[in-house]
Amino acid sequence: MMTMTEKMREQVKELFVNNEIKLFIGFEKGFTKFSRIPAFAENYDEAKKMIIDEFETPFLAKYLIRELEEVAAGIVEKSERVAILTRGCDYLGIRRLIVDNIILRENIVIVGIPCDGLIDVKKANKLLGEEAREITIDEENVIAKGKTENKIISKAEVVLDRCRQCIMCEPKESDIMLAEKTANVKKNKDYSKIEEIEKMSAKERYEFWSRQFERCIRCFACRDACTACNCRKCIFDITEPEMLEKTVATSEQFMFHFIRAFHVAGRCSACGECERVCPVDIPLGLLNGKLRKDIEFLFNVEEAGIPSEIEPLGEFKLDDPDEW
Amino acid sequence: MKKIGVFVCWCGLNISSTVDVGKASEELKNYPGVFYADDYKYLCSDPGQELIKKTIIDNKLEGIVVAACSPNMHESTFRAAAEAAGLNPYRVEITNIREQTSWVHSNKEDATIKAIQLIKATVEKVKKSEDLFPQQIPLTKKVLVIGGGISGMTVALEVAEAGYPVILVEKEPQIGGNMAKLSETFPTLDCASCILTPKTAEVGRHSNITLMTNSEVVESSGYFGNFTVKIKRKPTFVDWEKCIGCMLCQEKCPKKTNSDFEHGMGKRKAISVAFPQAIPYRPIINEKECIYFKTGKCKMCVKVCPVDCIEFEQLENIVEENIGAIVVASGYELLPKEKLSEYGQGKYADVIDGMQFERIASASGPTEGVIRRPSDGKIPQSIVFIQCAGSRDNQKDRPYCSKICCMYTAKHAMLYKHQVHDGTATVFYMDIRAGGKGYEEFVQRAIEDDHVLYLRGRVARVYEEDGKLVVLGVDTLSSEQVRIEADLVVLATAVIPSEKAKVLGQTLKVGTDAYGFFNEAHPKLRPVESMTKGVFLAGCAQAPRDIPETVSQATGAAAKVITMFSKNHLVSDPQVAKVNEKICVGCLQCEPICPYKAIEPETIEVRIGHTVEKRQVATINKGLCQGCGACSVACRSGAMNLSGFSNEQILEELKALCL
Amino acid sequence: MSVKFKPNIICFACNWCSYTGADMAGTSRMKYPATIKIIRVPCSGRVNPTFIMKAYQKGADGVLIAGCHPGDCHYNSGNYFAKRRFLLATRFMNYIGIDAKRLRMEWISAAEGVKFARVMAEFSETISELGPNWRAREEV
Amino acid sequence: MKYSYFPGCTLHTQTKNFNDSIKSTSAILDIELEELKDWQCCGAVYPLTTDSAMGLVSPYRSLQKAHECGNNLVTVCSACYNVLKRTNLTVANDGEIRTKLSNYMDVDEYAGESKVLHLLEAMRENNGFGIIKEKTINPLKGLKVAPYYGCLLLRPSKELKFDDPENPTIFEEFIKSIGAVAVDFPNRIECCGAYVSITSQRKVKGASESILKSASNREADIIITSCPLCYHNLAKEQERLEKDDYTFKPIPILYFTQLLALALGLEVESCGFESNKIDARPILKSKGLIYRGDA
Amino acid sequence: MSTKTKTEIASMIKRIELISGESLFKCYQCGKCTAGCVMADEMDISPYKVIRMLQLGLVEKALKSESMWICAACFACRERCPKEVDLAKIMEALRVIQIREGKPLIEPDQVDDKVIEEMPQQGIVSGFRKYN
Repeated sequence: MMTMTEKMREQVKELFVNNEIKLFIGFEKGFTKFSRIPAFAENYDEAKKMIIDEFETPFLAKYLIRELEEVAAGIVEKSERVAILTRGCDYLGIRRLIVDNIILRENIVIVGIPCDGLIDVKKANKLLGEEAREITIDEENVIAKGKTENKIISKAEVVLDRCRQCIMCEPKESDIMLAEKTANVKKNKDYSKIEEIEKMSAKERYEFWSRQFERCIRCFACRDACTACNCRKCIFDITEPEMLEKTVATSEQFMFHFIRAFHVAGRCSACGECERVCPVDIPLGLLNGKLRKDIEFLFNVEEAGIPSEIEPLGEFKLDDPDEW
Repeated sequence: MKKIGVFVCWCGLNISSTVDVGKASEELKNYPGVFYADDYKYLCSDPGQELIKKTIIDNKLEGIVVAACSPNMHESTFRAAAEAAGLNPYRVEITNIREQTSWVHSNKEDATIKAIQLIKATVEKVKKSEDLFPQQIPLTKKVLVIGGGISGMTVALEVAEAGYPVILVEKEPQIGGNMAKLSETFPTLDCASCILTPKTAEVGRHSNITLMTNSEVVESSGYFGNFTVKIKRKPTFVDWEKCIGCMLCQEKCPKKTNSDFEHGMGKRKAISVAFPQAIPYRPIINEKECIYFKTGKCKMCVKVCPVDCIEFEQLENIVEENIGAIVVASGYELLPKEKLSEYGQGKYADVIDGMQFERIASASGPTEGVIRRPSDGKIPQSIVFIQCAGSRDNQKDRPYCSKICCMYTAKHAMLYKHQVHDGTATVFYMDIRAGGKGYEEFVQRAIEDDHVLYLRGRVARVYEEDGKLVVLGVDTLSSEQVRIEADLVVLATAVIPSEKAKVLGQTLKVGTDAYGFFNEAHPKLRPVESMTKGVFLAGCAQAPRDIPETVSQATGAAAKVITMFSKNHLVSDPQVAKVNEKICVGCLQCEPICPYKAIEPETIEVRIGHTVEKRQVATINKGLCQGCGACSVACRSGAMNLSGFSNEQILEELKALCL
Repeated sequence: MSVKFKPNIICFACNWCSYTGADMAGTSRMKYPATIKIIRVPCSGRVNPTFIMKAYQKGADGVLIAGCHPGDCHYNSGNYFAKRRFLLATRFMNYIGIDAKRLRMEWISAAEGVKFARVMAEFSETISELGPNWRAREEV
Repeated sequence: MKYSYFPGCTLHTQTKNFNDSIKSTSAILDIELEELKDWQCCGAVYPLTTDSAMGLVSPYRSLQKAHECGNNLVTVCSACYNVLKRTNLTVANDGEIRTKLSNYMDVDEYAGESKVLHLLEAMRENNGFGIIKEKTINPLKGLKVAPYYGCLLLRPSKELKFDDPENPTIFEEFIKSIGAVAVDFPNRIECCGAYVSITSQRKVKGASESILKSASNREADIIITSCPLCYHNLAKEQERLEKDDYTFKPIPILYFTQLLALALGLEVESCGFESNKIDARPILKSKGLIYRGDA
Repeated sequence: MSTKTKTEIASMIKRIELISGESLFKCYQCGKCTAGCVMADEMDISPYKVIRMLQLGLVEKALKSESMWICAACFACRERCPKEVDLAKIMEALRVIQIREGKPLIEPDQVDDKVIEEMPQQGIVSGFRKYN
């Protein structure tokens, strides 16, 4: 049987040979053994280096803005298309961009990958007790090779936290699917951490978030990584009106995180990329998750993470709850 | 830094007794940006206004704050004064230190502190104010009236009389609508055609009215003052220009068919005019029934026509019209009997609805006004009227009251009793809603003088047994079950909007409620306007109502149109939304929020360096926007803003108040 | 050292109902604490949740949003959108540690001068009990 | 088509002729009915209270079992149909009750995935009436049959979706397919008085009598039903009418499958006419539909 | 005269609403239920009136009535009710309240042997489910 990587190469070759795409976006090996970084191929040869495996990867959807914005705006030929490797979470990001009229669906070739959740190398290392030299992954297990001993760990134990809360295991629709298998990771809406915070007293909550926010260096990586943050000019970069002042103060951090979270309220698709890119590990997912949770609860939305044409805050029902 | 003037009003003792106005103006003098500050006894008086004007001119002020009474009182006064002094009126802001300060607080110290803070905040707001200019919008002084019933005709006549051209579009071949089908009208029992015919005739000959019957509006674009509509003119297969209305064709046509106008109670020819007083009095061929259309033979009408006006090959055509305002008067229909399975689902010939009863009671109807039952033409000896047939019924998705049934049922029962003196008429009702001039008296007359039996209760079932209709009802006042054997049952079926109302709503971008009735702009204060500016509502298109109410509402709608047309161009309030195209990403999340559909996507071209970039942004139709600002909150980047209440202004005001 | 805490409360009032309701309270000479300062907005739907956060940051102890009763909005739907936003915002602010009691939303019609005065008095009392807000407030 | 079959208590005891005719006719019509193993009483009435799930236990068990067999469930008794179908809907829509029931009975959760069908519905689904027409050897020409629906087949219509509750047609279709004439009598949808007769037959007099009179007014030769309780109440009322009202001519009441059996050409003896309270054979004979087997 | 206090009555009403899952206050007494009820003739209080009594707080009077025992739960009322009130459920609630208070309509030994013998099993089961 062909591996997904092989199948991808075959498909990409065909796409380039038939002149169907100008660019293919996928992953290649990064600087360390288990890291994966985005890769861009303008022809088949360049695509040969790309791989698909189950190590943690960055989010690709946002690169589509750079590649396709001009096409969507009609500056460049409409026919130009970009193919992109797409997991369920990427798909939601792509949908977000389409719904927001940033890019056009017809310019994208969705190359779908079913996904059971990606592997957190840090967790594997921890279980092994040292930095793994080699990690192999099969259907159910992860085998981490250490200096002297190997450890077989069940996949479920080392899957990334964000993948545990996955709301879409494979793209809902795709142009090419690289594997038939539907993912078997169960949808697991887990708001338990948020509920824990909710149970704290106001003071505790404030102190908790102060501790988190004080670390923030306002690098805006969370914003840059997010597909829901697709404004032409971010409100934080605008000086008139000055929503966010430049002072380094707790209050400004609160302001920043409040605005950021609210700007993705009803738009966040729970991909977890903001949390992944945060250099100081602020649990942004707990902010976005709270909003999703409340939207689902208050407005009777089944899954707030799935982009819809009209956002939850862009509509209302006459029987919305009355209690504050 | 702008030069700002501050005027603090004493309002006699109204303000000055609780707020230390002198202290306030003193303190404001030293506030950054304030070039001039003073207090005065009555700013709204002529000398007060003169003071303001003079100060603006003398000091070349770039903005002023008037701390006085509520802006609802004198904002326009002070803005006008500023304008007279050459200052853009939107650079004037009012601080409310009377209604919201001096009158509601008793501690002078607190009130003064608050007043000062409020004034400072307003100064901050004015610093961010901009010149705003009302926009002039051109206006086509021509109105489109959709629907040729009593409401549409009323609007058309009123507007035409005022001297403006009217296009009246009616989907049927003739005007008159539902009212033309009525026998007599409550509460006076005067004959409907007697009062309607003069109106239809006037509409037919009025030089300002262009009548387009057998036509429908299929497309609409533009905005208030400047709509472009496309009207589909369905083929009549008769050249109406040539036709002289001799009706020989109708006489000789060999094909009889059911008449829509008679609601199944009577017949018509395949080529015919619906009724003798129809306007225009011109025949139309029913394509589905005509023998020629079916078999290619016959052409009897062609043979007899003296002016050679039959045109079998006529096609529909679309005409385009530029108009300034639209009045929707698309009327109503009755809930089909087929929806009422407990009352026979339309399978019993002698269970009829109110409109069918009107036809058999009408002097010009199929029975020439003799009330005969449809099945065998017998005069019914026992007749049962069932009110709320489908109305006030959640099961039938019509929880509303149809409003007219109580009255017309009383009328029906009366008409019946006037004809068949020894017959029995029974009415099942739930509540009698006879709120109107002479209405209650009318119902009482039916009960007292004509001995119509009113039973309070709903009917559970109607079925046929031994050639009689059995009505199973109840009289809840005596709590007795009632079983009546009737010859004829009349259902007062629910009033529902015209079948095509929803589609028409979408075409005109006017919202309808869950049932298809058009939504008014405000339930109390703007009942004849729709949410879309320049589109007005009249008659049952908006909600069920009777003739007097329809006529008053139609007259109101006409007045609205005439008011609009009385100006040479329209002026829009400049305090509306605006888009910063540099920032707008074109995601259009603002679009669904706008209640006026004033936001639309637009492709703009921007030059950046050497390249011209095209991209989609949101644009505001300043004619439609009413300035609520809901869109500005939906905009994450702040590209959408509201003039007069901009993000900058509110934030500055807020900061100053928080200190 | 027993200076009574005087809270600083910002009230966003929609021009058509609540602002006019506030005028009504004034015309009827009803009394309420001077702790409340009104910002006039065209519609409660104009109020951006960010404004509230900004208010806390700049020193407000409580924020009140007053709009037309559901179904009475001058712009038909603005208050419904506002309701959604603030249902969410209140919970979210509470979640990051700012007491939900400090934010209140009320439907006050132009005729409800009495209600306006009562709500202002009540809310002022609530905030006085809660004491000054230091959370997410800028250090001066 | 293969279905699980739920006969219900009465069909297994008092009205064996109903059950037998179902089995013999469905075999001819290629409707494979596999009787559910260890079925138990459906409870006869669907519980109308919200605060007790006990009444749902028994029907839930049957439904769950049918689902395990992988088939849709067919039942014929109107009461069983009403209870099973409504229970099926309840467990499909109400997760809380579902969990409660499964925990209580310690079985896998069943969320109403299978369908509950009345035999008539099963027929309607697969062009059964067309097939019946084809396979009818002995069309019951000239026989005026009054279809009595009763309440439990039709109502609540929003849940059962069996037919139009005021103007049902499925029995009429059936009657047409066996070559007989359907008598349209208005009271076919009214209640016979149901279980109230357990306290006193007198109390259901009014209800039952009007049904019978309504059918007799329309000169029905035979009344058909699918509910043993309706059958009982109507038969008891006929007994009384016969005694009190000498003008009243009793009308034989049959289960609809008995007529079906006859039409499909089964032996008269196997149609179970002998167990009916009023013998239908004389009238059938007078219409020339049977030639022997009269008692 | 009622022997119950206002709060007791209110709690009984609430209980009826809870057991039946129906709102009593939706009913506007159009009488359609009664108009089509085949058993109404036998009842001492008409079906629509039973609800009216409950709306008025006359719970005891309603419970004393025989109507609920006459109701055959044929759902004709529910089928036709314009306000979508399930009267059969309210009747059931009244029965259930009586039964739970130990006041069933019949005890097994009160039923005539002949009835048991003649009645179909389905009838007997439903009779006892409703009345005991």
